[in-house]
Amino acid sequence: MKKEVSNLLVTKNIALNHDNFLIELKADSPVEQILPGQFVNVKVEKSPNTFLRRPFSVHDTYPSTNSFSILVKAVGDGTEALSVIKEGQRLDVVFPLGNGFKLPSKGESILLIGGGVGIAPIMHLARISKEKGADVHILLGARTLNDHILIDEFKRYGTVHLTTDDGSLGTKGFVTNHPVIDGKIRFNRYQCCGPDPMMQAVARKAKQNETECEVSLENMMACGFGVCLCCVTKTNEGNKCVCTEGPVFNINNLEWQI
Amino acid sequence: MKKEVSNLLVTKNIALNHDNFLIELKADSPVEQILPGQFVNVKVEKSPNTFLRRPFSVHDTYPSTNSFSILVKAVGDGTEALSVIKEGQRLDVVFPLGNGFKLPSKGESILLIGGGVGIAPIMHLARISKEKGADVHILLGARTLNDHILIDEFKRYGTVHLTTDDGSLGTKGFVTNHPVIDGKIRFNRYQCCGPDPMMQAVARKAKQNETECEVSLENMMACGFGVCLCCVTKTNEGNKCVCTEGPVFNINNLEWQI
Amino acid sequence: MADLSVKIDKLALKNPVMTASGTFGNGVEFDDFFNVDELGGIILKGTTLNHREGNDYPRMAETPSGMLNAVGLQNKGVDYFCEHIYPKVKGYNTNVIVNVNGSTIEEYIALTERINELTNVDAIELNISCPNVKQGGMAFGTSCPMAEQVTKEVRKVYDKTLIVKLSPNVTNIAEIAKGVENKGADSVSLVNTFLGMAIDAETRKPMLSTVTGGLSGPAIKPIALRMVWQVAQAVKIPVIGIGGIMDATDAIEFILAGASAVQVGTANFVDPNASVKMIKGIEDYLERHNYSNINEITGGLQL
Amino acid sequence: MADLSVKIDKLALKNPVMTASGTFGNGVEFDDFFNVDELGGIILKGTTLNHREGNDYPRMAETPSGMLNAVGLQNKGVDYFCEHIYPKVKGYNTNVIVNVNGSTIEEYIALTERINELTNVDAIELNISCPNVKQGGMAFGTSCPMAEQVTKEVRKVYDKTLIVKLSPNVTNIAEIAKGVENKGADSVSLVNTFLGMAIDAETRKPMLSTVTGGLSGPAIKPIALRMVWQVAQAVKIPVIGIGGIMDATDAIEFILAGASAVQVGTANFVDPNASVKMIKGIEDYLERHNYSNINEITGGLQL
Ligand SMILES: Cc1cc2nc3c(=O)[nH]c(=O)nc-3n(C[C@H](O)[C@H](O)[C@H](O)COP(=O)(O)OP(=O)(O)OC[C@H]3O[C@@H](n4cnc5c(N)ncnc54)[C@H](O)[C@@H]3O)c2cc1C
Ligand SMILES: Cc1cc2nc3c(=O)[nH]c(=O)nc-3n(C[C@H](O)[C@H](O)[C@H](O)COP(=O)(O)OP(=O)(O)OC[C@H]3O[C@@H](n4cnc5c(N)ncnc54)[C@H](O)[C@@H]3O)c2cc1C
Ligand SMILES: Cc1cc2nc3c(=O)[nH]c(=O)nc-3n(C[C@H](O)[C@H](O)[C@H](O)COP(=O)(O)O)c2cc1C
Ligand SMILES: Cc1cc2nc3c(=O)[nH]c(=O)nc-3n(C[C@H](O)[C@H](O)[C@H](O)COP(=O)(O)O)c2cc1C
Ligand code: FES
Ligand code: FES
Repeated sequence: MKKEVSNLLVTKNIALNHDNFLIELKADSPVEQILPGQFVNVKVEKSPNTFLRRPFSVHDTYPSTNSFSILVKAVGDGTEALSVIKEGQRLDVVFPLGNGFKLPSKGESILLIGGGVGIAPIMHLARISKEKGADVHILLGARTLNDHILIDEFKRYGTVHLTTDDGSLGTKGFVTNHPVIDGKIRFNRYQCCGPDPMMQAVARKAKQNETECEVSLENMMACGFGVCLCCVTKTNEGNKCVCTEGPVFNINNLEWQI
Repeated sequence: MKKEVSNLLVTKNIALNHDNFLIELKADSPVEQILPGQFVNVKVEKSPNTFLRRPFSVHDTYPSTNSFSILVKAVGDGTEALSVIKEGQRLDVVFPLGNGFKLPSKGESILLIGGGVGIAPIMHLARISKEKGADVHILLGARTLNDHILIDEFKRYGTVHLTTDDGSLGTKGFVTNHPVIDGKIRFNRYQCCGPDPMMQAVARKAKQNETECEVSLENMMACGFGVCLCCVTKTNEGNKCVCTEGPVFNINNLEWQI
Repeated sequence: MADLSVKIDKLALKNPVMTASGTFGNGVEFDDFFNVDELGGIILKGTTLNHREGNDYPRMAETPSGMLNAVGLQNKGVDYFCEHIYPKVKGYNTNVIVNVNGSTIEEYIALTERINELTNVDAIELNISCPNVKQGGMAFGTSCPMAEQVTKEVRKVYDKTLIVKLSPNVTNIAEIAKGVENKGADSVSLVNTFLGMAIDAETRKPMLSTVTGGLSGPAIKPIALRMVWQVAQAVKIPVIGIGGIMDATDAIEFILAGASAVQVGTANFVDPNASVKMIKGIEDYLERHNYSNINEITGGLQL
Repeated sequence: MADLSVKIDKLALKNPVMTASGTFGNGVEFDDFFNVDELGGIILKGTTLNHREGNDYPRMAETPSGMLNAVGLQNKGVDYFCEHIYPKVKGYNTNVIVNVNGSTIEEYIALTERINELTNVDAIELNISCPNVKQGGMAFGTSCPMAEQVTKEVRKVYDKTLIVKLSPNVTNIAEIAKGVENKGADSVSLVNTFLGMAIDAETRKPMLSTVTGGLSGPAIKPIALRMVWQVAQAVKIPVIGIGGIMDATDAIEFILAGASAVQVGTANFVDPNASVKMIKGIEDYLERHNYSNINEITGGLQL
């Protein structure tokens, strides 16, 4: 799909909890072609400390209304300004960006792992994977019960497994402590988005279990479309731009010390 | 009155026409001590191109509610951001600043002249002057009928005379073309706020008519309280800060070529 | 419609808007957004003789109205450029300019000779002002004798238009501009980034892997504009203005200060269409002010 | 509560927060807002031997995340200072420092000698970096030999703490810092403003009566921070960080980069209480990070 800069209409902004916001945007072009794992780069207006755009994964697409959503966690000035955007306002968005996750073949079993706001692209990936006929398992980690969001929505597309750091919901501990990851099912692939330490722990599990593994990186970006070379990660073919050759990487290509 | 930096509650924001907004602010301290002609310096949030505060004359004070108002004309990013501020929001304001107009003695006849958004401080001055027992005449100039605002309010405090550039209301031409200025009444004082060319024309009339004349300047300001020395105007005692030794000056002290 | 065309030495530009090296990739990344041929010229990403991996991540930090970068001239070297990138850009119907970087004079020369072979490269921009490499780079741009020497040597092997890109990290930029003019530069472009730094107070670590990096964006515009004004008064060759140019108004300011053309850098990140929108904006300005030719306002600051 | 006190040569500061010359008037203008005694020190408005009217209006222009000024050292001269201003400020229970300006070495000396007579002035800040005067000013700060010479001569007539304020408009600020250290400076403060310029595209006129002026505010912070870091590594005397410091986080960044104390400038215009709030913010930071003394983080950047 051709990249574009568009002034998109905000059709919804739903506060999921105190710091997570689901923002729906109506595009002019068909959104079927946005791939799970791709991201968008948003200009934040009226936020004096937000000079560059801010990147967000596409959370899901809604082809019937030419819309897609992003899941924004308010962590700083830019995301806070976005969190209060109202239905009817517009956002200047560059999209779609990046490569996207590998899509499963029919009958494959996949484990999609999301931690924190890293669950954002997992929804889109889960839905498309289910449509492709995969056996979809979704493992979500959060700090506490109250940080878990969108569980019912995820359940529509696969079997949901949960962990919390404090044990208030699901298995206590990190996602890698959850039994599903070492359980009966031999997954064809782990696909993961979350904080770096979590993705590295998942990558270690993948090595142990000899399972293919993709991770989605969130390096700091200036442009988002491959011209500034600021967002690089080390790969076995040298520095690669996370914004164009990622954000999704097969862990075999990364130079992670795991 | 001691200067203060306060986070004031916006109790009203009324659009008077497409570009003039009357914003009412509730203070914590009694506002009786704000003098006509004094101004306030407002921090504009969420406006990336507005780094410094923006100065506005006090339009009027409402002692019974500890409130005062400013009249904002939207001319750039900062004033546009202010124009959409909502009741219930807060504004960080430094006030009161500057010296203020000379107040009349009982029985004096004064002509208060406002052009464009320069009418802002004239309301406060008119009300207080009437309270002091002066014979208050108010001469207001604007481009067209539609640019004239608050006429009924001004009428409460004095005899209102109007001019428009295009003759759509009142006398056609500039304020200095209005017959009242050369008419029967020998004014004790002209007091004027508006664009520089208008104030200079008024100053010329004042010289001709041998009438005392005060003008309120709007030099660009960085601090507003006398520490940066950016806002100076030439006087016969050298450069003076408009923010502390003005904004109101007797034209006899200014080095205007008139 | 006003005539926007300008000349930089032998280079004919259909309009004064170019894009700055390192902020426009190789142009092709913008094909999705607009027709790159509409621009006055494009300066490709900084090229070196040999492959360079650049600096470690993190390479950028946002700062008030600007950003720091520490890319460090990541590129695949001139051989790769000639084989893989040149074929993609040589068809552009706009001036294609290569940004040339060396850590020694010999490297600058060798690289220039290679680029000289490429028919459709209309000019080189000699980057003597990169703050993000350990060797060479800014050292050439902050010493007048060194700037002169590299210009002189490169001039010997290059006949097409030679633009020298100046560093703002100097006491007297006009002196260096005059120096390179004397040694044969056809034009000077300025400014490159300012050496800056950012610290994360919470972690107590620098925000860039290299500690210091190059500051760009609107934050630097007032300083860049002053330097362009000073240089334009000091030299006779055309000056290309760079530094925080975000829109047509900014571009006009540089042109009034004496720039014959401008380069759009960081703005490309904030709005991929910034450069092409700027052309339209300049047209509108000229029309509104009743000028028929952009040259009428070049250096037209009213003192 | 953490110990915030720092020493700058003989000067004991109760905390590292001072206010920058030309942005704090004579301190008394802030009496309405807060108790000036709470500050580590105040640097008074730039003083010259003779009365100066300063430059013509307009003297300021807003720029992205910053401002340009062209005040030009307007002040009533040292006699007036001694007679009318000193009596008002000598009672402050904080370090009162006079910012000393000359257009010749003789003027610097004569002025310093006068200030030396004032018992309650604890130090002078030798301003060799004012970009807004035609003679002297920045010329002293952009030439290493001149900076050294003026420092050396003033040192001869002044025994109290001598702070030299450096210009950022140079290729190598660390070299100049070392130079003035060698000639007897007790401390260096940096940076003064960057020479910049703004143009009104609509009127085609400069925004300042003087065409160029001094850039300050957050826009310059990354460059100022880099310079403080470089200078702190080059000299042994205490460094005072200045440039775009708006809040406690900014102050901490300068301290981590090696500044013993900081000066708050343009922030005073945006929020008259900025400096005093900063003290509280630094306290909170130290507490949050379990430090008991500000010195524990001075120069504590983790490389
Ligand atoms: C490809 C990609 C996809 C992303 N998807 C999502 C998403 O779906 N939902 C979501 O909420 N966030 C996502 N992020 C992270 C999001 O971009 C940052 O949280 C945001 O840019 C912070 O902006 P701010 O102005 O609120 O915070 P700032 O004030 O700029 O920073 C606040 C904190 O966030 C950190 N931060 C800033 N930028 C980034 C970044 N690019 N990556 C990681 N940390 C950063 C800063 O270091 C700082 O600690 C994604 C990032 C990338 C690169
Ligand atoms: C003492 C004083 C009292 C004032 N009282 C009022 C008032 O009661 N109501 C009102 O609407 N305005 C008043 N002004 C003018 C008001 O401060 C400016 O219109 C405002 O600062 C513009 O801000 P902006 O960000 O919207 O415009 P900008 O984008 O900053 O500028 C837009 C245009 O306004 C001009 N401008 C900017 N600042 C000033 C200034 N200080 N004075 C004059 N022109 C300026 C600019 O040159 C530019 O042409 C007063 C100014 C002063 C100094
Ligand atoms: C990410 C990035 C990479 C850059 N790479 C180069 C480069 O390779 N060669 C060069 O001469 N300048 C390079 N520059 C400098 C720009 O070309 C330009 O001179 C500078 O950014 C100032 O302009 P701006 O403020 O419009 O960005 C780079 C700038 C940025 C932000
Ligand atoms: C309006 C104004 C006037 C100034 N006057 C002086 C001065 O008289 N002497 C001096 O040494 N520095 C002067 N400065 C420079 C400041 O002290 C400070 O070095 C500079 O503004 C950078 O700090 P900031 O970014 O925090 O403002 C002045 C700055 C401004 C903005
Ligand atoms: S963010 Fe610019 S290349 Fe990736
Ligand atoms: S605005 Fe600072 S002195 Fe008047």
